[in-house]
Amino acid sequence: MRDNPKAGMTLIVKTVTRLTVGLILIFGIYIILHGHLSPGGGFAGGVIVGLAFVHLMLAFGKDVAAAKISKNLASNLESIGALMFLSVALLGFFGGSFFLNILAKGTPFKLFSAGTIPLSNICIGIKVGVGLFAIFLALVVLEKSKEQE
Amino acid sequence: MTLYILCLVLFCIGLYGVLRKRNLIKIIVGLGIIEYAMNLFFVLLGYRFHGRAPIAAQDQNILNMVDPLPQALVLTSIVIGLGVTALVISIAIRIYEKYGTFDITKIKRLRG
Amino acid sequence: MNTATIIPFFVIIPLGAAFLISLLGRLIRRFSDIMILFSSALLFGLSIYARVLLSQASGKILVYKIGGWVPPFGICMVLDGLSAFMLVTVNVVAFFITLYSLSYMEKYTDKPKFFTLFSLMVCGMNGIIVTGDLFNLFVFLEIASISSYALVAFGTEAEELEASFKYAIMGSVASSFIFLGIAFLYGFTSTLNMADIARVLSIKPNAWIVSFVSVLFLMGFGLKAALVPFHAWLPDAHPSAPASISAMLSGILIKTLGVYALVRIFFNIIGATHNYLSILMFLGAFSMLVGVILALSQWDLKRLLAYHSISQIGYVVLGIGLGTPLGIFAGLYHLFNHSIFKSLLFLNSGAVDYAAETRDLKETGGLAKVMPVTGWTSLIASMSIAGIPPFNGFFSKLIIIIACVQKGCLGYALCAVIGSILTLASFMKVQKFVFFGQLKPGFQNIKEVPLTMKLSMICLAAICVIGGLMLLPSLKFFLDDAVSVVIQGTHYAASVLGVALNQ
Amino acid sequence: MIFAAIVAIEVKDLLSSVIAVGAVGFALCLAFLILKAPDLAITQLVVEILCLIILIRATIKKDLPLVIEGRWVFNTVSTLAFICLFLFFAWTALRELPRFGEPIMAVAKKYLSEGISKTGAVNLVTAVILDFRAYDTLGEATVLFTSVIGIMAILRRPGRKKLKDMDNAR
Repeated sequence: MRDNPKAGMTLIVKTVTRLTVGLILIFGIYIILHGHLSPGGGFAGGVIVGLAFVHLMLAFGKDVAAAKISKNLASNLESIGALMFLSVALLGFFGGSFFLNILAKGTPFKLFSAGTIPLSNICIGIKVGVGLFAIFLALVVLEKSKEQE
Repeated sequence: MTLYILCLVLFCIGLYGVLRKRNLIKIIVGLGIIEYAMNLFFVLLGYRFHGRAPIAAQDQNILNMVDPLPQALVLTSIVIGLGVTALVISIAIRIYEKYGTFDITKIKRLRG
Repeated sequence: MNTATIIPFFVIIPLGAAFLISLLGRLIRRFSDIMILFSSALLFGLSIYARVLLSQASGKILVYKIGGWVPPFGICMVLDGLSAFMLVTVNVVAFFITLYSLSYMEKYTDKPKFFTLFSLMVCGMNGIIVTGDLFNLFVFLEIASISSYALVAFGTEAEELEASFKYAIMGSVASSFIFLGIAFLYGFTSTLNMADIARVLSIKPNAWIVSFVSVLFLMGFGLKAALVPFHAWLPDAHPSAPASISAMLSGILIKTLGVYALVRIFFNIIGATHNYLSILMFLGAFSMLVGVILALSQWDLKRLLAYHSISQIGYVVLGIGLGTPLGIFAGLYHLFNHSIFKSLLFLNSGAVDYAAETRDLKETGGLAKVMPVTGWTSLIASMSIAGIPPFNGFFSKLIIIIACVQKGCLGYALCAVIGSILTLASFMKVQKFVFFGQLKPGFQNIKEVPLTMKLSMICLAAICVIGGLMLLPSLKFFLDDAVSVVIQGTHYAASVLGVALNQ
Repeated sequence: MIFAAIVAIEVKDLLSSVIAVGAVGFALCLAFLILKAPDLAITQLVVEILCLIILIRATIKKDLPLVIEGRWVFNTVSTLAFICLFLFFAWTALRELPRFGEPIMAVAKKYLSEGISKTGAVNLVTAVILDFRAYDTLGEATVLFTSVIGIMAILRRPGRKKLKDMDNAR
């Protein structure tokens, strides 16, 4: 994270952000992975991951965050997440039916259980997180280009 | 019963905001309130007295959980609401850029 | 694996196409064009194949259980006569509009995004048609409507944004009414499967709550279908959109989201009683007259067409509201015909806009000389919408009027006749000011539109001409199956659940 | 909550209105917790934060006075009359719903009893949305995808090609 004193908010905010963004990301990923065991799931976790990036952008200005994930990469990742979810659904055809949960169910309460559910959660998490970030980036880029006009 | 009615009152406040306010952001706020009211109503329908959250624990039997189905549906509906709100806000921002105002009495290039 | 496996592909194909286009559309040139053409052609073929499969199936109904869950617990997809009919209508029109947009959308930037949204819209409509679950219907309804909000604003000009905002707000309020209705029904019956709801409702004593819910649904879907008290968004949204989207909106979206959903819910779930039918008939006749009278005074070509959409939807709803087999037959037949000729008319207006850069009736004139294909196809479409004999619009309107007379509703029959005459008058005006008469200076050297646009207009015009043939006995089964589904009403529940459990 | 909602609608300043709607959202989040829906509470919380950030960015520095136009009284009265009518009919319909706290749960009983053994997921809400009703979730993901693509389409510039570019393209 290069520091550009002109963009973004004050030093205090930046320092705190630097400390917390990693934590927020890890929390989001935890929620995604444990979606079938505890409250949460792909959507909530995905939104949290997206919020981590939004947080970064608010504190450091658009350029730092955009350097991490550009707009094109964001929308591509989103399409990939959606396609992955669709292919998890299509996977069911091997078992004979659309959306059939074909993987082994495993024992309950373990992380690797519940067949395709964690997979779907991961796909949704990627899709939602990146998608929300893309929305925010589009809004900010619009305001920036307006100021330049 | 009273809770249901209060929830519908919230719905009506949102409706009033959408129908009567003359400001784009206020209309969006009203839309948001309508969505909250609907979600709350659906969850209220699934509540059971002395119910437990629908997550099994290792040491307890499944007894008297609240209805998980409305919760799943409301999860879907929250996300749909987010999508709609974001889209409408982006349209509103573009409108602001073109007209320089959020006031719909000043935005009437189209005839009804 | 059985024949019902075909059903989910109506959703998977457009969805996959949308994701792929948005992923690869920017990287590979022409990819989006090829992909969208491929997927819509595939859907077109598949919908006709599904219709053939259906006529071989026992009981004329196919049920597909998603994830292998038995209906009230999982979601099931249902293909019966009515949904097969709607699928064919939607996919035929969507295919020709795709063909048309390949050239037309050169005017706008960012074609891949347009085709992504277009594909999602088709996916939403197909999803609505094949689903057998009430909440799932709501979700796909939202997909179709959100993509249409975005598509209306696709040009990002001031008027387009304003129309889109209006449309989005009214559409969201409509969706919230529908959602509230679903919530009430869930609280009352504690199930979401349409067939199961119908079963529970037929057991429980008929109650106030059902009337309340049907009023909610009537408001919600009426807003989506632009019946008259709720029509305010349509004349703004339809002209503002790109022409191919106006054709989609007017041709099939309002029918799928509004009329199909209304018919499915009122006839097959709640069970139509006399009161609902008379409300539907009244709304239909009212929108028919108001729409056409407002249309008479318009000078913007697309706005005029938009008001005619309201009026023609009125015919469809009137026909269905009659509740007799002949009336429903005529209503559905008119729905099909209207999809064809109204999308053709919007495509014509788009062609005029594309070549002459104006849509104002006062500025154009004599365009038939320089744009013969557009001129002649629009003549066919106008005669068809106005109900002039050998074209398809004539037959369906005639049957609606006959059905009215049969049921003894002479007043409504009179309304239909008056509406038809006024339609004729307003389309005479269109033909006179746009395509015939003096060729205005400045339009001397405009060219005819590109090949794909011509091709799709000619094909749609051909369907208009031969559409009357659908009354022949050999092709009539196509409509008859749809009518019988509506007539049987709540018998739907028994057949769906029966097929699902036996599989 | 209702109080905050009324404030949100009626207050003159746009920014305070947005913040008031945030208060409604957080109250809703608490209500979900009380109603034993932790999944929803988490999702509502994060979605609320995101909405607020977007809304505040949209409204900041863009305040303007409200105008009151003619026929204000008539419009308000007709709207209120409609709402009263709506509430009355809703009340009559609500009497026929099962009493609060005692839902019928015809379908849901099966989810509760067989959910864990059939799907292996302990969180039953997840089991419902990703297994029993996974098709809905596909639709929901698609809704979000649609709105993202739609927003990017709306916010792109320029919307139409200039005439010059078109002639070059031909």
